[in-house]
Amino acid sequence: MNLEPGLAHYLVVSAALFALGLLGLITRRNAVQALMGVELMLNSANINLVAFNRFGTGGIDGQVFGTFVIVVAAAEVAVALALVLTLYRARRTPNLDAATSLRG
Amino acid sequence: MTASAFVFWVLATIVLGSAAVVVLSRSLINSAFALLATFAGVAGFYVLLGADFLAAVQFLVYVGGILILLVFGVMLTHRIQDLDLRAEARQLVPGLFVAAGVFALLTAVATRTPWAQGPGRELSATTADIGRAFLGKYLLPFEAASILLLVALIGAALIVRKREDA
Amino acid sequence: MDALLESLARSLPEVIVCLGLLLVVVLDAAGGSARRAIPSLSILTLLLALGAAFRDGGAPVATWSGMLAADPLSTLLRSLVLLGALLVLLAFDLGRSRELKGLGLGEFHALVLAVTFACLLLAGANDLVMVYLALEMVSIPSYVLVAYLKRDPRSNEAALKYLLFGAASSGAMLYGLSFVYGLAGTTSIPGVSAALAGGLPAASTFGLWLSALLVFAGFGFKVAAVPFHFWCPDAYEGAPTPVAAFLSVVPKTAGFAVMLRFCYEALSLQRGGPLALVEIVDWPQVLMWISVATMTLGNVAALTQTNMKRLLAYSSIAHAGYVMMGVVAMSEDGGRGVLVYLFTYVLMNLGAFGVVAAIHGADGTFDLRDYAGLHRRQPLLALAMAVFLLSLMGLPPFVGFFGKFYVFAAVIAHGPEYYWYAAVGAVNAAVAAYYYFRVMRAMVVDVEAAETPAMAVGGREALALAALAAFNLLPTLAWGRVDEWTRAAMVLLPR
Amino acid sequence: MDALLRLFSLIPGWDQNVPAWASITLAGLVAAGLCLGFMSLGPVGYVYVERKIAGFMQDRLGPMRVGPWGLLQTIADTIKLLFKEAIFPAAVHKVMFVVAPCLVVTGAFMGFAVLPFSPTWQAADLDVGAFYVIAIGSLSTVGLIMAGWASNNKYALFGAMRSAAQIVSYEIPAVMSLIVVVMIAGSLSLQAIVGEQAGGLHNWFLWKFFPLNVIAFLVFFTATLAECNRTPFDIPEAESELVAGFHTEYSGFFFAMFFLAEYTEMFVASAMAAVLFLGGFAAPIPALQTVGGFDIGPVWLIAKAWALVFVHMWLRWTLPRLRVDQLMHVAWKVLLPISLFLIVVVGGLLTWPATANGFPWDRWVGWLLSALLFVYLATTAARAWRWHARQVREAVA
Repeated sequence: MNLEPGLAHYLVVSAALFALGLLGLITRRNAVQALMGVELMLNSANINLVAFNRFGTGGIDGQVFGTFVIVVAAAEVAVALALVLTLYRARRTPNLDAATSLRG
Repeated sequence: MTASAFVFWVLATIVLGSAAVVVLSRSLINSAFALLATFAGVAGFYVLLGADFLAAVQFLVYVGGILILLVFGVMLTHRIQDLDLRAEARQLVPGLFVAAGVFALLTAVATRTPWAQGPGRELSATTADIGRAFLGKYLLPFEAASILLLVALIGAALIVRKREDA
Repeated sequence: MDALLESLARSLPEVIVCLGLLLVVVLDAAGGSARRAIPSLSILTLLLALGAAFRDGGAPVATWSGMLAADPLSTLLRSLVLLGALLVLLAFDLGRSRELKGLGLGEFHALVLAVTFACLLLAGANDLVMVYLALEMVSIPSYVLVAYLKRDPRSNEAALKYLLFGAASSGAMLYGLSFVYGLAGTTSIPGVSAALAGGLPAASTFGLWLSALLVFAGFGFKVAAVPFHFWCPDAYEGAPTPVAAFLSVVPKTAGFAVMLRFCYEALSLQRGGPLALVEIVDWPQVLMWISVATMTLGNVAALTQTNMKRLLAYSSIAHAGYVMMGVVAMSEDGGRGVLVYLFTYVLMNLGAFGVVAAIHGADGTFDLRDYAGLHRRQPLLALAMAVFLLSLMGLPPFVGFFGKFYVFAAVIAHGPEYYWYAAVGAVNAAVAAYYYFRVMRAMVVDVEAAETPAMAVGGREALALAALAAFNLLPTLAWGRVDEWTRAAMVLLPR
Repeated sequence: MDALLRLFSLIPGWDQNVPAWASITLAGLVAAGLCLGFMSLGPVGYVYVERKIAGFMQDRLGPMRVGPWGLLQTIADTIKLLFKEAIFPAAVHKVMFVVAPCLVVTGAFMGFAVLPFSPTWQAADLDVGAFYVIAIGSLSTVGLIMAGWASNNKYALFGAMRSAAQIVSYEIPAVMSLIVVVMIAGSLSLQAIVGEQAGGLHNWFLWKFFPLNVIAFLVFFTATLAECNRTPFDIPEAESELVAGFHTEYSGFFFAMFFLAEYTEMFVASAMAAVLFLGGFAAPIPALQTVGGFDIGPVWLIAKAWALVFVHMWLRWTLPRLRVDQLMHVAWKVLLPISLFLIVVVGGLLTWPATANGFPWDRWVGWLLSALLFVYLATTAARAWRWHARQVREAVA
């Protein structure tokens, strides 16, 4: 096994991070923890972007893309936490199972 | 094993280990603080990949912003005296299978695919380049992102505001 | 500097909407009597932007250093987006809405303009960065709009579900986009296309497949395609009706815009003639199955709904399946089918939601069973609803027919191997007819005269609905213009 | 680190016998050790000075008993503190209770890594230096929240949450006013920022676009004051409301760590202000830069930083504490608009040079906008004064 980190190493780590994020998103009942799963997914995609930028054709595009991803994540989390807080106010629990008013 | 390889494996262990804690821990607050290690580890990856500016952004926004927001979210949605906040999981076993499948699939793609080859970006300072990109090639997304932040600010304030004003 | 000025000139609609948005925010913050100007200001903004979008007729170029494409396709799609947003603001009497009573309207208009702005960007997005950013810019204000009803916890829950689904699918899409970037070494869509046209080693097929699938997750979420549709009925039910109407047309149009551009430009090759598949990745096959599943599931689920908003939500899912037929056809005609369908869908779906909102405004109900005797209580409303439903069904004199006609024709023209696909579509249309007729039957069912007080509908709403009903018929008379318009729009592909 | 490496190579045979990675590691460790020593011994002096200043301002003597003029008082106190038992209340979350102060200290200490003491005395000249200092401060915030949470005490938790909210809010005006300097210098590297200000007092960024940068400096200083949780922004540890804030449950060595972190943050923030606006290690008069051929840049930087630390202390004993809503008001409605305004104006002045198109932009536009800014500040101050007067009247009535 080649220990020297190359592109594939980063991609595998990012794949594992993505899988963990997905696991958190689909198995956690708590909305905040589901959000943490989402953040892990976004981080994993960002690792990909930066790694491709480093080992690929150069330029700076991947890193700029990554910056935009971070900005979007911040905006998304702000709105998401506002929603979780409101859910908590109405139901006194942040668990998604409690959100049952809608037939889904 | 060179120094960078050593750092890589240490970081990979930190990132994946803490991410596993984030996802699997039964205590919500442990998850939240494990996320700190994940974010910091990812920032370490960025440094290792020569993206110093992005690493600083990651630290500033993820650790200084998003993580603190999430911790606030945890604290505000629980009775604060409970030290161990239980967060139950549902369908953990099927979830594990799905995640393992996704991981296998992505790993297969990651290792088998011949990615675009090129000279790569040598490890050099990126701040000036990123600044030029923001105000040059990426001017439109840069400005659009500011609109996005404004709207998210308005929206979040609107949602949590208790008072219904006419 | 000249490039910047040209970009600004070609993006005049975006600039106008953006300035309007900022002005609305400022006026809302100023408070007092300034707030009363907001509704007219946003309508004026959209009108101006629509005018600017119509006037844009320059040569197809990539503006903003390749971020946006200013070509006839984006012009037409931007016009559709603006038309949808404008009709939402005109057709719904927000000030008198029962749902929105007591909630400030300043933020509402700001958010609608923000979504519209993002949809305009999405309609022309020509770079993966722009695709991702614009898609999220559509999503985030949409979550807030769904959560607008503060007194109703369902609104908040719907928004939370919408957000979690959205975050998951956009995360998946981002991962796919990062793979595309890794494969092509560039984020620009023409660049991706060029890289793929250069011929990739066979080993990358699997990677490309997976990337395409992941990217489709994001697009599928925006257009509410199965299996990314779960948010849709909940979000429509929890959201205020005008928001549901808005979400069902404007972001959907933008979602199809980006899907069309990504599929036809990045994932297809044009070797001097008709579109060809890139390498061995048979994405139309994937989209076809998604499309079949979407229309079937949407229609079947709609059969048993009694809440009108949920019914229209499932119907809108089914319609997404039809629109996708045009993308799957992978031809110029298919692309035109998508455009025509989207155009007609704006007119008919907004009308249907408008009637639902009007009835809720008068009676406070979304339940289909309460529609009984509508033809007696408010004959004009019933008539308008009948027009919209027949149009949604796809019956000939109404515009809805043309949408279906174009996409089915495009699919059939593709060759015998798609005949069964068209047949599935046709069966689905028949199933859909059943539940649309169910609504109509409910409206004309007679109930005791004592239970049928006349229903009061605001003058503005009546006018808007009458106009929309007329628009469901009128274009038929001058179809040549519409046909020509869409034909001109699909000349984008020479690169 | 460069200086250390050069020192090492002065040792005969060093370059031949010691591998490069070893000398780099050693240099890094020595640099870190120097900073750590500076940082951990600093508070001994600061506390003495602070108590003396407090005494003088309140017309008393301050510590006088231990040693001449009480000089040994803080040393005695420190020894007492360090030998005190670190109490772990029964209900605390053990791991986080210990990790939290470490995080806070780490966050404060890591700022030292980029502080330029002289062209060569700098641990690392990062390309993102100024940004790094701000980013690394987030670690302290997370540590504070962790401390508040782990203490399992509502006063601690409220203190921590207030503190986090305050730091996050004030970070924005701090970064915005920092951007003003970054725009002028055209670099985020602290070395480059200081380099632009070399050559005497008149080159300091404080005077650039007078009086715009003075305002930027005041905004930055105020914001960092709040970020250090110092009076008048010390609500997170308001004794009358919250006992001692997030460190209520801490005692002994762990309490000392929070103490250390607070004084270190104070020093780093003041040194950053000195670097950004007061020329950093550059002497006010070029002739004073070297003494006997030896660069005394570090002395200048430390002197400037200490002068600002003195202002911190001075303010503490002069101004009353703000209320939470007033605190947020200051951050979002006063400092943030001012700093945004400054960015626009300074950016404009930089883009259109003084005589572009034969028009003296800086003189006309710059002064006009500055006048507007002053009008805004004056009206804000007048409003605050009127409000205060009304409060007093109502209290009397």
